[in-house]
Amino acid sequence: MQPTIRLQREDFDAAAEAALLTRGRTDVGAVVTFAGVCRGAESGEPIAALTLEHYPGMAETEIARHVEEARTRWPLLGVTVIHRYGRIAPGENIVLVITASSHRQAAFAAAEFLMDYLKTRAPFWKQVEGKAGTAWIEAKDDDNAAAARWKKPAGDQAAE
Amino acid sequence: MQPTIRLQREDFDAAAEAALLTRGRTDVGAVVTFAGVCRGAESGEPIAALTLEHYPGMAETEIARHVEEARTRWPLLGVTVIHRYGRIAPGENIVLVITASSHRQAAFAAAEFLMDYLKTRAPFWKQVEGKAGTAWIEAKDDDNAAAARWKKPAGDQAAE
Amino acid sequence: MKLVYFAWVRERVGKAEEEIEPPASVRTVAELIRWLRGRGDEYAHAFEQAQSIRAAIDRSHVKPDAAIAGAREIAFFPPMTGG
Amino acid sequence: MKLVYFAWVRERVGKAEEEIEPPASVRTVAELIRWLRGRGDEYAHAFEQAQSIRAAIDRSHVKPDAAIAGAREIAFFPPMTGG
Repeated sequence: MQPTIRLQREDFDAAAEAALLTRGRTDVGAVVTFAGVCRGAESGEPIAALTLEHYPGMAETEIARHVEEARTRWPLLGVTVIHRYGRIAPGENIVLVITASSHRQAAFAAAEFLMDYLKTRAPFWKQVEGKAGTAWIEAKDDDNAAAARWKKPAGDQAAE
Repeated sequence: MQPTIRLQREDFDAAAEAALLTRGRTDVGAVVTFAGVCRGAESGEPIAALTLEHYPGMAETEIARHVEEARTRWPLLGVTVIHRYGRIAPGENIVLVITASSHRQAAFAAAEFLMDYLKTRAPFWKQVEGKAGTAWIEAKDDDNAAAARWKKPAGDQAAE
Repeated sequence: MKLVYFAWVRERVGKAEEEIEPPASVRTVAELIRWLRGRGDEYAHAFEQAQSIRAAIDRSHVKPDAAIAGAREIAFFPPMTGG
Repeated sequence: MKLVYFAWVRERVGKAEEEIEPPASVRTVAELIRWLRGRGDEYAHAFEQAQSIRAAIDRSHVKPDAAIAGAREIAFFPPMTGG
């Protein structure tokens, strides 16, 4: 399995990406697709757009490393991660994670793991454009708590 | 929010269904799509097809009741459940669950809750067609264990 | 009352549904299953393992001790395997 | 070595990257941050809250006590907010 990992300015086609993961094979029983969408308000204030900055080079490498970790934890048959950068208007897609597996538990767990990772450790930063100008979004405690779920105790390699 | 719940013989278009949940609104931040696909083997034996039988009338009502339960548990902005019945070949879709929310945790949890429910309590039965004829698939312990995760403490629970 | 059968319960009984009138002494789902077993070999076979049979009264899941009085439609089927 | 800055660290420093040559006494990321603070008001402002700054050496996350010897590229940025 060759994972698809892309960082791009342009939008993505979630359905076309999911179709690529299952085409011509009959071992996939479960496909989980997560699409992250730009909301029209942040902390109760309407926003005009988000701008996503990233660290080119590091972002790709770090995402690939976490996709590999997901593959060692769960029996995945396909993984796609696409993260946009640049200016993104409310209602537009930001991020896509697709996981395919024989069984749903692995597909769900891997998709959540990758999203928790992208929210907290992948080198992306979101800036909002609002009425009062621009502001950088602060990291959220509950995202960090979600990511901490996946930490393994030292020495414990049990899958799932 | 009016959930979409359909039982049908024909295939579904996951992308079109997901687009319906988000079209024209900017409060959705996360869309989780689960597609269950017919695998080409069951317990290691190749299969020609699955046939899904269901209890018309009860299936719709029961799914609707569980969608309502999901809506009381998580702040959902949209839910779609489509379950096929009849003969389904390997590689074809069986079931679709889509959940939309402002935040990903609610969307993921509700999609898993609904899938665990559909696997264990919705009145559907799968029969496999293999080389040695047809056989009914038996309920799986790990599906029951997955569904039991969502049980509320006694006293807070609907009659089973 | 109407009985409906699904999956291998339907196959073993040999029909998808039927009208029955059990005696007044048959008060619960478990008692109905015992009574059905006495109706012939196909029923005895379909209901031989009561713990593998699920039941619904008027399209709601019920347990074996549920009363059948007033039921319009009682369904019997194996554990569900949808999704 | 090359320093690169992102998000509000970049905005406060006023540039996206630069070449620097810190003295040999600067051995860790934390020491580099202290040294950078002395380079001017913009650096003092960007690095005033060291606990809000994350660092990467050659594109891998590192902790403040990481040694900088041999680093080609050191990045400073706020906590990540992708996804």
